[in-house]
Amino acid sequence: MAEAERLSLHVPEPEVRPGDTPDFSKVVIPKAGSVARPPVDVDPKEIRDLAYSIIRVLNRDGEAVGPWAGTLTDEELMEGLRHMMTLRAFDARMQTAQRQGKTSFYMQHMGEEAVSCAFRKALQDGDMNFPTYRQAGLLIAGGYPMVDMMNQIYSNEADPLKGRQLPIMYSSKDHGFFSISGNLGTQFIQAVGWAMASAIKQDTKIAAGWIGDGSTAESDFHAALVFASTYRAPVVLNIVNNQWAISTFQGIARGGSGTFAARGLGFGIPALRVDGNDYLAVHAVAKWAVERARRNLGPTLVEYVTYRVGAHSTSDDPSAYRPKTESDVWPLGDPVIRLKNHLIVKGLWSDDRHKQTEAEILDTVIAAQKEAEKHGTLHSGGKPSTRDMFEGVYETMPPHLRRQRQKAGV
Amino acid sequence: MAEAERLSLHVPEPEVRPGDTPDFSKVVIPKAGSVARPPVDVDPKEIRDLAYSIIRVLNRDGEAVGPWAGTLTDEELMEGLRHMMTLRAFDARMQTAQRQGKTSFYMQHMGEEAVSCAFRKALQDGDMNFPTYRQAGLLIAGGYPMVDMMNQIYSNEADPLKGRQLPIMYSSKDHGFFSISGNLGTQFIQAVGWAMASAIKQDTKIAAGWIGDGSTAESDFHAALVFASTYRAPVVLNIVNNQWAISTFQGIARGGSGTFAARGLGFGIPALRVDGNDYLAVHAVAKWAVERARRNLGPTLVEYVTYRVGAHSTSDDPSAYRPKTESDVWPLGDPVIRLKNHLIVKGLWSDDRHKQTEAEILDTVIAAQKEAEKHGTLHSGGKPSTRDMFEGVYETMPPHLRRQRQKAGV
Amino acid sequence: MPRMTMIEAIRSAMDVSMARDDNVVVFGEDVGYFGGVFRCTAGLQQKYGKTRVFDAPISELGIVGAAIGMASYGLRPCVEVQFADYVYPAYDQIVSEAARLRYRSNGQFTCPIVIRMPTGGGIFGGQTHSQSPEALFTHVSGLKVVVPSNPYDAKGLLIAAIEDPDPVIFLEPKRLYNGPFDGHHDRPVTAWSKHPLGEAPDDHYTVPLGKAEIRRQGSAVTMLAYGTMVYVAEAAAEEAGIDAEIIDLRTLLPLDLDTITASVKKTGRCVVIHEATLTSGFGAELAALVQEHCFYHLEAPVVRVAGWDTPYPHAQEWDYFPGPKRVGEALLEVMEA
Amino acid sequence: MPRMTMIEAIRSAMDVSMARDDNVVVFGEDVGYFGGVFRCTAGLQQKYGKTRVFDAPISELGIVGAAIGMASYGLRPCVEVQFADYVYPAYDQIVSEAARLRYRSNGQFTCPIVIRMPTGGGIFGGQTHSQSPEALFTHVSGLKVVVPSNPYDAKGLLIAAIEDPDPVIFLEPKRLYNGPFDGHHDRPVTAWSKHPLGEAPDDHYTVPLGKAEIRRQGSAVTMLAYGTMVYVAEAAAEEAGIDAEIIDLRTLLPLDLDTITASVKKTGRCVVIHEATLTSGFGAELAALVQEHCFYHLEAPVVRVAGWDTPYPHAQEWDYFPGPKRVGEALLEVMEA
Ligand SMILES: Cc1ncc(C[n+]2csc(CCOP(=O)(O)OP(=O)(O)O)c2C)c(N)n1
Ligand SMILES: Cc1ncc(C[n+]2csc(CCOP(=O)(O)OP(=O)(O)O)c2C)c(N)n1
Ligand SMILES: [Mg+2]
Ligand SMILES: [Mg+2]
Repeated sequence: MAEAERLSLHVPEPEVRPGDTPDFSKVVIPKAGSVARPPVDVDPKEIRDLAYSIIRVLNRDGEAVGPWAGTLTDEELMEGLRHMMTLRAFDARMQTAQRQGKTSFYMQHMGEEAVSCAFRKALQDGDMNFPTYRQAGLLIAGGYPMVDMMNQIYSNEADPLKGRQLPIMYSSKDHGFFSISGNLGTQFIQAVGWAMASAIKQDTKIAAGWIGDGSTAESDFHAALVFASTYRAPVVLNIVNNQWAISTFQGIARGGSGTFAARGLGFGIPALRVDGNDYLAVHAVAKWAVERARRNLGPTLVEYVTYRVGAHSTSDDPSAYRPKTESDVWPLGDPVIRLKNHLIVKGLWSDDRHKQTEAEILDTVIAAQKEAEKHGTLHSGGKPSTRDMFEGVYETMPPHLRRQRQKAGV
Repeated sequence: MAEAERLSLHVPEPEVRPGDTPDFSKVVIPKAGSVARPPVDVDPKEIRDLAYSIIRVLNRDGEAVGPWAGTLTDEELMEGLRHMMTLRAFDARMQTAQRQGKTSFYMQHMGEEAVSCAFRKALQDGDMNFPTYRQAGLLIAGGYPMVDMMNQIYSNEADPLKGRQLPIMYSSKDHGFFSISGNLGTQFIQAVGWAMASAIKQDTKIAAGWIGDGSTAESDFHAALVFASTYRAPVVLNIVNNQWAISTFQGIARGGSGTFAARGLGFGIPALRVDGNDYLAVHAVAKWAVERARRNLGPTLVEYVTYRVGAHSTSDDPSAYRPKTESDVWPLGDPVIRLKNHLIVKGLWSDDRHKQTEAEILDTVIAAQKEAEKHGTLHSGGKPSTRDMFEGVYETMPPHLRRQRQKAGV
Repeated sequence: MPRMTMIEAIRSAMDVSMARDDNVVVFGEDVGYFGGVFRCTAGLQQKYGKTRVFDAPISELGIVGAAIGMASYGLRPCVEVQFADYVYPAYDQIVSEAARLRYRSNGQFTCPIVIRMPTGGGIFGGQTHSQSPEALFTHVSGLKVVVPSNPYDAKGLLIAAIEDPDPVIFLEPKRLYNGPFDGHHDRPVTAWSKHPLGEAPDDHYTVPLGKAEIRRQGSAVTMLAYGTMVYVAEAAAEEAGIDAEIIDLRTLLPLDLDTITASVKKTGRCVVIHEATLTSGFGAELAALVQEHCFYHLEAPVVRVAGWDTPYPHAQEWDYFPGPKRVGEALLEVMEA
Repeated sequence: MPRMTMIEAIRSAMDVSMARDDNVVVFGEDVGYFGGVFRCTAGLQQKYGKTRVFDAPISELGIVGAAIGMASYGLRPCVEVQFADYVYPAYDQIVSEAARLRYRSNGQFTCPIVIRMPTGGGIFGGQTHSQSPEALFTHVSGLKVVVPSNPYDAKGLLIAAIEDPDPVIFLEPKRLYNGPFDGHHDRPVTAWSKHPLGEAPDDHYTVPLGKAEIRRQGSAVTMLAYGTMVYVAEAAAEEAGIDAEIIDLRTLLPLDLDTITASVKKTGRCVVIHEATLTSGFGAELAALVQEHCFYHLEAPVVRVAGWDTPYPHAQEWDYFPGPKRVGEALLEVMEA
């Protein structure tokens, strides 16, 4: 058999690696305002192209343009900026706290702040998110106290989760934030189940599932699409495509499909791609999808195109697998700067005001941190008790656990 | 909140249930010959419509028409008819044997014979199928001795699988037939792995995965599409949509997507639908997909539109969940009759010859059955030994199993 | 009292629970219109409507994952996995999610789900319709694991499981669905209609989780069994003419250790029986516990009789199955020790 | 002999195996270009090319399922699951497919795969980076289960596993990657470069599967341990001043029962130690076997020291971990019994 007729394995590789010049010229970015906004009850068949485009609102000049613009008031926009700035400041402090040994582990959101902050504002109280570890913006924008987040990160005596769970794996039912699992993907189908329950009870609440680009390869992603499609569950299924899954570029999970949003097409689920670094676009698309769900029109799949600027986690060093300056050339820019510029263009904001706000926010974060540290950090100060370790496995402690607790002397 | 604004759960239901008049008028069947035949190296984006159509070759008058016609010689067509008739006769005998208590369980192919019989003829020796339990045509058309199939069904002393596996869960490496698992779906990703191995070794062999409509909901289906898409594995991924998964109609697994083939679109995998009751169409599409794989162009997803005429298995009675006469009105007819008519139209066949062939085949099947029964049936005659039960768990029996075998006194 | 098969008892448990609590929902493969391949849910969709009883796609992961989401909303899903052999695709959702949700969220979210599944062999189901995977769940903190052996218990335990605030794995020995089975496969089987435990009230009652039941009082040896093996134990003891005390564990996790140790301290001997593969089966935990808690009372090693360490074979089903003969040999072994 | 950390030893095992056999391929999440989050595969892609060492999508099911297909073709895949805590999505493929393929096809198709995964706690990894799921595999006939405790063994066992004709679960105690750890988390840890077992040949050698190793000869009590717990056992015995015989099991399935029983018959006492949750852990099997085979030699019940029956907590890591103090108490308990 001639060599030419022999098979060979295709293994996708990113365009560039450390040492190469970063290059996103192959990433096609449609002009802001250029993608049509269909009615929410559109036949999914009519909008298959939205799975291959990118919905954008903010243009290069910082103006909000096109049919997806206009979902937010001036006050809401300023609040949005504040949320993103808060999340960024929070991240920076906690990243440092981890380096100082105050906790075991941290994961930041740098570059992705718009996604969760803007999405939260499209939800109503009572709706439920099933997040991954990179959507703390849902909590910040949802009014969850920062000090509680920190207590959880420090696993201290005031940790609402009693030291049982890893840092940043928050849970707050009251804030529509389902307990984060360390296992990728699992929550996606659970979001669909929650939404089905709401529909079974003829309630009005909807759910949102969250998953990373890399994690779409997990089985739970498929189960979620199958169930959401079959039972038309009132759920928004969010894929945060930040280009990386630890060291693995998105091409490994995406394969030959072009986009992650396209995964929805085979299920008849409307699939939209959106500029994840554009607070206004994220909000507009989220609002559209939430309205579809709320009006019992079924699920929507949304892919947020963004970029993970920081390391995967405090255990990771991305310079080993991608050019150090890659984030600088990311064509969708920085979500905070873009919203800031928009507010300046609108005459609502200024550089000075921005700096001042930054300082105010830092004060608030530091104050929260001081408050939290009064209750201890991972290796010093107040701790959850050994008893807490034995509680909560079941509602009522069964005899064998009681025996073990006794044996442990607590 | 007004009632109108409340959510409700959508639970898909088949159009008809027992007592109703069967009705397939909503099933859109394109005219034979009407679907274009793209070159095998077509850009998958260009042929997305093939996932929503049905490729057909045999028209109502029994003629082979259109661009997909002409992949088989007269001899091959006659051989194909013989294979399907053999499978049908085999099924009838084994179904009866089960009723007579000669085995515990049987599953027949009635109505679906064309799919596996024609597909096999598009493969080469050395290629590997990862089948479900409803593709025995791969063995019949691949020359696997019927008596070996029967020995396996009877779990007798000549059972090539030593009585370890359920009836009909065949395995024949030499015939390109991977060991059937009783667990749905698992083999789909294995087929992709086998194909990747062939590509890694720069071999020329390709793999074929098989799955039922209902089983596409399983996780392994997703894993298979992800891996096949990413590594462009030389594999043909076959979905046999026989409309039912035990008592569950295909709408439960398919949800809102219209077709199962459409699942491929989100992966950039070419997806074709084909008339599964049309031997010529199945062969033509299989040949196209096999050629793609062989030429290292990557995976193809094929949905065979067919109908499960019989019960799911000998443990099932479909009259409890679908109209008894539903199969009579199935718009794609019967694969045996359609190929027979085609041969008659071509002047290659006649009713008499058909009857005569039927009788000959029955004789062969009966002869094989007699031969097999010499080696015993499940509850009488020769049996695999208790020793066989202990062998083959590992290549070398570890000490604990040796102790257990001793304890069992064998 | 009305007579019921185990299937009817299980159906009645769901029926009673759905009637009492709107939040109970039932779904799984083929459980809706058709009523399940073993008919355990027959008639429920007609009675409670298709948004409370419905067919699911063939995705055990999806069924359990969706149930977890529903439970966190406030429902009480009671889902069916068609055979215990098919639970593995859902294993991650069960182990990593259902079992840990209460703990990791400090009780903000809970997971009151029941996962029903037919278990065990004896029906020539081969390796994929015969498995007994209980030990793969008893190792998982946060789960409860129940195996009933008769209609009365099945109904009472299933209602208790549905009302339980935590996730319950409910394993239904399929060989018992229509009648008790003592392992003598070559003899006719009695139907539940002829058996005292084939009686159960039509309405609501519970059998508490975590409590074993002494099926036969005896003084010579303690036999620990559950599900089908309870009847095998009875047959073996009778045939061997040994005055065995037979304990039907009913719940494996949490385990009724008090009843077990009281009995073994009395008899001084113990035989543990299960259908699942021996190594790392639940019998290992039982033997470990018994020797730990009754060491000074034991006159012989605790002996385990179990399925061999092979996949469940088809033709050799009765060589594999730990029937009365093998159990009887074990009884003699401990009595003579 | 060259000195190696456990990571280097594991990498060397794959390197040696890939050099000797073209059919060995390596893949998993982040194992290709980057070389794995624990760096176990660093440099291999450069050396053997990206069709033999590559990144996989985040689908443990897909990784194992594809490996099974490859193995049935004739390759010998050695795949990585990033943490043992994430193996459950692949559980069905392992239990229903890899473990049974040889048996159900009567040897026509076999499954020589190795599934490597970091296991165990001690790194403040919380419930999803700390688990020890070995008992969920030892119950599965058809699998082999290996847990090395030092670089020399890790390399030799991994080469043996890759060359083994059957599927092997290879659990790497991540707390040992860079040095032995005796459970005294508040004391500095020695590096492998200072430990006698941190030496291993550069080239090919094997440590046979199924053979335990006596790490310390002793006459007072037998301690059964594996992985990290070997060092905890050593520390506990030393601190308690008890002349314990410490057996490093190395392979859990198939188990080296002869070495175990010979030791317990000599010492008359036995303590079993593991990190995994107590109930239905592998210690249950060990205790059950020891009491069965050494009953008349035992002077005290076999005692198990293990993780508590809770999920692995974050803040309370050292309350959960069965460290030298708890093991020491168990030693005293059996000695005084
Ligand atoms: C089931 C499972 N497998 C593997 C991991 C290890 N892991 C943690 S994060 C991660 C990458 C996830 O990438 P992506 O989904 O793109 O999310 P991102 O981190 O980029 O937000 C991996 C492999 C895990 N947590 N769970
Ligand atoms: C993992 C798993 N879940 C459930 C089953 C039980 N089961 C056997 S066949 C079947 C229906 C399969 O339907 P489909 O995939 O459409 O194939 P068909 O029988 O129609 O050929 C079910 C649910 C199984 N064998 N494996
Ligand atoms: Mg990512
Ligand atoms: Mg079907």
